[in-house]
Amino acid sequence: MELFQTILDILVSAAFWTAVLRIATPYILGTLGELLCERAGVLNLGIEGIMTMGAMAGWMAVYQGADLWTGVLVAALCGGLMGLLHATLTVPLGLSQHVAGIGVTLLGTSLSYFVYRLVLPQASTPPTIEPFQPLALPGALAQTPMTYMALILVAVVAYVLYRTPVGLAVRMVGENPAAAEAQGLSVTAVRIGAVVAGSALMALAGAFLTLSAFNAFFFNMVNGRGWICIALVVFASWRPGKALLGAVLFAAFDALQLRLQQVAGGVLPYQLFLMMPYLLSILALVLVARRASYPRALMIPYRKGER
Amino acid sequence: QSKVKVAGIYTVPIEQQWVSRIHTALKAAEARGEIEYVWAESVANTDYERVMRQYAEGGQQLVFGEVFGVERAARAVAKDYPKTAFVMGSSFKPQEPNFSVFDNYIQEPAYLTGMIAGAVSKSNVIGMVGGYPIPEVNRLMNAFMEGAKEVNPNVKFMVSFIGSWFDPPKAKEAAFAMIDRGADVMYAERFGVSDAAKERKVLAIGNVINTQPQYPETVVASALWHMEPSVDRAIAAVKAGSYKAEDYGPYSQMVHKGSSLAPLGTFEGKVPADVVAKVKAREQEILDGKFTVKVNDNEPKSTM
Amino acid sequence: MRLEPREHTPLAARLLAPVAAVVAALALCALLVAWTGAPVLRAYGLLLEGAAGSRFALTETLTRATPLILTGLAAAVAFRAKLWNIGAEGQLYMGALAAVVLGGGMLDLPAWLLLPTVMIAGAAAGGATLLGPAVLKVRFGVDEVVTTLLLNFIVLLLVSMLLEGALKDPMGMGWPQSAPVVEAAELPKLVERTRLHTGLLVALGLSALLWLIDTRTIWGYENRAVGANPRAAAFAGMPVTRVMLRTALLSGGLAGLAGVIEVCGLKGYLTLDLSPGFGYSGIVVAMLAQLHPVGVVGAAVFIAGIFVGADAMSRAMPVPNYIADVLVATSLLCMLVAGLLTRYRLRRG
Amino acid sequence: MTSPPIVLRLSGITKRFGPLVANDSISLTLHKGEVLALLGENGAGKTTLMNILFGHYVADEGSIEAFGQPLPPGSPRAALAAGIGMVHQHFTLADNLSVLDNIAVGTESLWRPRSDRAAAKAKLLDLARRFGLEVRPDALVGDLSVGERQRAEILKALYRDARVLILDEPTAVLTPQESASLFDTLRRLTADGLAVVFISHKMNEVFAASDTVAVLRGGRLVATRRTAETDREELAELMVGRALKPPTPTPLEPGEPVLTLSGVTVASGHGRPLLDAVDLTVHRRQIVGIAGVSGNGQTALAELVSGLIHPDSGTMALKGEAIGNADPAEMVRRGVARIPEDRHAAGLVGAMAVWENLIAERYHDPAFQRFGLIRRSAARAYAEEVIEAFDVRCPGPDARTQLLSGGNMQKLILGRTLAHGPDLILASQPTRGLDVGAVSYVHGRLLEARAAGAGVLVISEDLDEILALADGITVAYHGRLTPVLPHGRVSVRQLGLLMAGHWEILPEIVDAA
Ligand SMILES: Nc1ncnc2c1ncn2[C@@H]1O[C@H](COP(=O)(O)OP(=O)(O)OP(=O)(O)O)[C@@H](O)[C@H]1O
Ligand SMILES: Nc1ncnc2c1ncn2[C@@H]1O[C@H](COP(=O)(O)OP(=O)(O)OP(=O)(O)O)[C@@H](O)[C@H]1O
Ligand SMILES: [Mg+2]
Ligand SMILES: [Mg+2]
Repeated sequence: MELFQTILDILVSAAFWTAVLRIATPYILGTLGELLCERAGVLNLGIEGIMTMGAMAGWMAVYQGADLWTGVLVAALCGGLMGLLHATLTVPLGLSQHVAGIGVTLLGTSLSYFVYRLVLPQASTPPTIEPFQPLALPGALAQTPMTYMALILVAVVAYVLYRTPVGLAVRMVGENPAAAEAQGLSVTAVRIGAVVAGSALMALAGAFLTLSAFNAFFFNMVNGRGWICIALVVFASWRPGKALLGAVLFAAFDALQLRLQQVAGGVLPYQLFLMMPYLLSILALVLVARRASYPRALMIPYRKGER
Repeated sequence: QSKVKVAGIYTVPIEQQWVSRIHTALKAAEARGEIEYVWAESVANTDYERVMRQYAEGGQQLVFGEVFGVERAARAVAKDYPKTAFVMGSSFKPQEPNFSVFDNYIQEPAYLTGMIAGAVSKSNVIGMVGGYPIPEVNRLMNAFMEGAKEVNPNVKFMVSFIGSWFDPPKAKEAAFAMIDRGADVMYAERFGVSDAAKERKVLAIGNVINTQPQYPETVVASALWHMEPSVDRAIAAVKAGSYKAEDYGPYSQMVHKGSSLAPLGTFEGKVPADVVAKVKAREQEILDGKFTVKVNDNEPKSTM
Repeated sequence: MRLEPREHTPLAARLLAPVAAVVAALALCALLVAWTGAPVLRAYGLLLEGAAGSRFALTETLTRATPLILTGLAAAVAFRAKLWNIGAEGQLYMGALAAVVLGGGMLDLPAWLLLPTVMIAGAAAGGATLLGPAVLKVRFGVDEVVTTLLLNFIVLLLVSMLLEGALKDPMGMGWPQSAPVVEAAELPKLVERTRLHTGLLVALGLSALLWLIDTRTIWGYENRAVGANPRAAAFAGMPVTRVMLRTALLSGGLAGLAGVIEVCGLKGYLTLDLSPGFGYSGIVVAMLAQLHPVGVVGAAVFIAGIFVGADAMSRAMPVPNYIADVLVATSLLCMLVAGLLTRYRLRRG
Repeated sequence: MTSPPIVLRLSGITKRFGPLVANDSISLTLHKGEVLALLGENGAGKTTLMNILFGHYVADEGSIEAFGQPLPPGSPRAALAAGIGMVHQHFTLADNLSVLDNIAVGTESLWRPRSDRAAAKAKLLDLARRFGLEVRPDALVGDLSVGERQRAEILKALYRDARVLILDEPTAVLTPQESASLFDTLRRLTADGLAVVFISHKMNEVFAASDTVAVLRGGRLVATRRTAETDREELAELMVGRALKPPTPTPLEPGEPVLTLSGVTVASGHGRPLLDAVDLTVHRRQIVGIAGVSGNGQTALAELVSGLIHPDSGTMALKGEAIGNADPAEMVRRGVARIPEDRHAAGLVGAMAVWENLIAERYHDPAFQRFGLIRRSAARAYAEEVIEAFDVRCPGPDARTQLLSGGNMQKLILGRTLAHGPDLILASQPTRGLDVGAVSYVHGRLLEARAAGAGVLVISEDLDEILALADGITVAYHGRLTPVLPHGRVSVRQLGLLMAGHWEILPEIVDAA
């Protein structure tokens, strides 16, 4: 009963929700990115590596003297490049999306570490930068600009997907590439474009960790956040609005867990709380699998002129 | 006389506070021209034994590292290479003839920082964020808590562990959560905690390394660890051919200059003078052997 | 340019593809090595030496290859049946968990009985872990890529919870680690004064056995048919669901066994960092081997060698040791393309 | 008389798929307002030619001119821009998107900040009204009937102001009545100046709708004729390359029943059941043909008899013995030979060897395995026999099945199933995609089996096939089956009406019989 009261107290506090949005930001960006790829029919398991790349590249740019927004841009560009690699392998060459994705993750992570260590070989305390500072908007909870950017991007991605010709093209290509081609669209170009853009978003998720949430780059920093985005996309039934919801829900569990740990006498093992989002995602999967609203061409390579 | 060949094997990157202390001490010895130093970082525990063997095979005379996750294997390797001196971070006892152990026994300065923290806290709530509840973390946290309680019996603690050694954004979140619940002094066991304190304009206490230069407005005091006494002692022993297995733990204590309370620096004058006096007195008592800080390896718990 | 399917893939091309991929990867990574300022050829020479240049290097490479063979087989077996098991990492930990629970003194059996028991239990635990996603796939059509991936995290959290709770070693000085397995549950060493243990023989034996099953038995026949065309297999009267579940058990079991063998052969107890991503590397191994059970051995040794060699090389040269993973990743991507070129030819227009 | 201007000119189009020459230097012209029927057997290369014209494929040789301008190869976009629209043999629509989205996609510049849906909808509704093509712009394509999808496909082309319309077998999935309305539409379009190429296998449509006929055979253009100046016999001979002499069934006295369905219903999960209280009996020495437009329950019926699905209510009996939920293996054991409708997807495992496919239904037989180990040499020897007996042209039992031609794949399946003297044969679309030689081979084998005492159930969309083989015919509509009508007592017109659901005429047919 007392526990229930504590949870309630936590849930109604504004500080809690500020924290939730902050924790949610990388998930929002990563999920949006993955969603964009999958809407075009390409599963991108490279997300973990692309996020690491974004975290490293964005930070490194700022460390070398660029300003923060330039860092964000550099991260996005690097992410886009990694996306281009994944897209080249999976779209025109039609290679297994799972395996190529795993390869991209491996490459993205190891290359980031390699470059970081090469550039900063002898650091005995982690070099830091001056990160984005929280910015209180009137009537809003104070967040760093990247969080606001993530929220805006949800709206932008939703708008693009549902209201613009290019969004329709992306959806069509993910549903039925042959039909898209018959309408004069280049399936290859649209898919590559979507994967590159999606990967850029993933890299932003990584950059948030080093430019907003923290001020240094660490090995292993992404810590599985990318994989969670893969699940969140399914949880969100491939819709940007629901992706936001899913990310926030996930973050809320994490934030709650951090707070409950501090309650004297510690309640349940914190691992149980951390497990909840994963279990919920699997449950969500079972439910959506029945409704089957997934992009029909997901994971199916399309090679022009082949049957 | 030729230089002693020394190797370092670290399971984490050399940025990590704990490892950085060993690395820095060895780098200093290298700079003095006493040793030839090679090192490997981010060695997974699975690979740790191999790297130990490679260095031993490769003719390294003295090997530093941390074997918390690979005690058994590491001790087996030491048996296989009795001519190589191993000085390893470990929670256990040394092993004849060549396996010495050390650990960050810096509970003394941790106690002193606790005293300062207890004094500067206005809300009487102190937050503590750790990686995992292991002895090297627990004993410092416990000493810190004891110290705080000495000067401020009303002080309450919040403790949480983030379940990772390397997730600064997460440590930062945990710290935010504590500050939200009223903590105005943060015990920064992990990277990320001082950043939260700085952002919320509360105070922080450093651990192992001095982070005040990075957070001049935030970090009041730090309990510093110095590996130099241990490192220099081992190098000298190897050089003299008198190396034997022993517990280097004591050389992390204040009497041996293995640890210290960082100077107040930017907080000079901002900590009440009577407290500073009290801390100074305790420090002297510790150095004189009149006061011992209890080593308590049990997991600390929140008290509110 | 476009791709046109080949009617025939010459055997030479199939055998040459991995070699070509590796050479391409080495060439690509030479750029990175050169960037560090290290002499490329010497760096690669040191790599080779570190991987296979001495008895010690060889045993280390084989030691590291052992779990990779098993996770590689796990991935190969599953992928052949188009069961996309990305969860070998979690299954490995489940196997390891079973090993420390049963091998930690709970069963008082002689070694010849205890070891097989622990292995079977570990395999069963790994198999059971994959059975869940497999059932969800055949019953509800839930995509197993996501479920197996998610299970990795759930298992890791479960292990973490147990290591900080019920399974925590009272003698472990507070570290999140299990009590060690008893001596009777330890795999004997293969070569004195090295880490190489008899787990390697288990892995090699299983690889040969799987190859025999694959080519000579009804089981393998069914597996191949279901993997290549489940609809046709079902139409012909093969028990597709059963084959799928069987494959899941087998694949998960192999990964679970990798966990057992790491615990009983190498580590002795369970920690959260038992596996530096063996489950994921298994996928790379399987792909390099073109999903062939015997090829898996070669691929695993190759990847282990790259890792061990690059690690040794990075200590002798100013090349960060992360080059090992870069090399492995590049090899995988090159292998994907090389594999494609054995199945397709490039044509203009 | 001056002929109208040329809108399209194909010159010397050649296309190879590996060793196969799908199009062999084909040249064609199309005039404004003309309807050109493209005729040819399965695999003659019709679709390939149209795919080249539309830019899906790139020709190895040859060039295309549209409205006097050379058409860049390999770009559907360019083809659309040049005013060419195509309705594909298999619909190219995304089920999860609305009709309007399907039609409008790709018509606006991709970089417009906002789709102008209102304008698009207005334009679509206007077109629909003008050409009498009723649509629901906001419905999801997945919810549409086949006829509605067809209309959506045509509107897609019109929406882009197509001046040349390609229709690839547009009537294959339509009822005769829906086809009639389609040809109505085509007449309006041609009156508007549109040129049409349509591909069909149905002679009557060719004569009803076209101005010109072009006949392809084995990738070559063998003839072009004014429709008014040719006749069925000539076209058939041109298509096949020789005069046709189909095998003729000798009348036989049917024996006892081998397959009996009574009141069998198979639910679909939602909406109309796949099979709705079906009664059907097949006797020994009898071929029963099931006619009907595809999508009326034939697939479910075939799966039922194959053992893949089970009745939700009603009973199925084999040789008088009720069978419960028998699976495919059980059906094989009980003497059912099953020829699947899609030999690539369901019949054979292409990646496996011929011998492996030949034992796929009976690998548990001690002849082929011992203690779970496959007796490879025995299996190979058996495969050699079947290859010999069924005239399967292949390099040998170890050849990968993928490499066989369609006809030989079908012979392989026949060999696998018929070699064991079955009691009941289920043949789904047994000759789909086969050339004439193979067709008469398959028909001959089925008739042989019938003579040997088997009961045969033939499911075919090809009415001619059914008329050629069946002793009794039943028509599938909305999951129901008419009673078996004796061959010869029912006219093609009546069958067409039944296929369209006009079952009110049943009593008069049954009475007459
Ligand atoms: N993408 C492809 N790859 C390989 N072979 C192909 C491809 N497309 C068509 N073919 C082959 O080319 C030949 C001509 O096929 P096409 O589809 O043009 O025939 P069609 O005349 O349209 O037949 P149908 O009446 O069955 O539609 C066939 O033998 C077919 O198998
Ligand atoms: N899963 C389903 N859910 C709902 N309706 C379905 C489903 N499958 C088929 N139908 C509908 O049920 C009817 C019968 O379908 P069935 O596939 O058995 O016919 P068919 O003639 O063999 O089809 P085809 O030849 O096109 O494969 C059709 O109207 C079809 O649209
Ligand atoms: Mg065709
Ligand atoms: Mg059908």
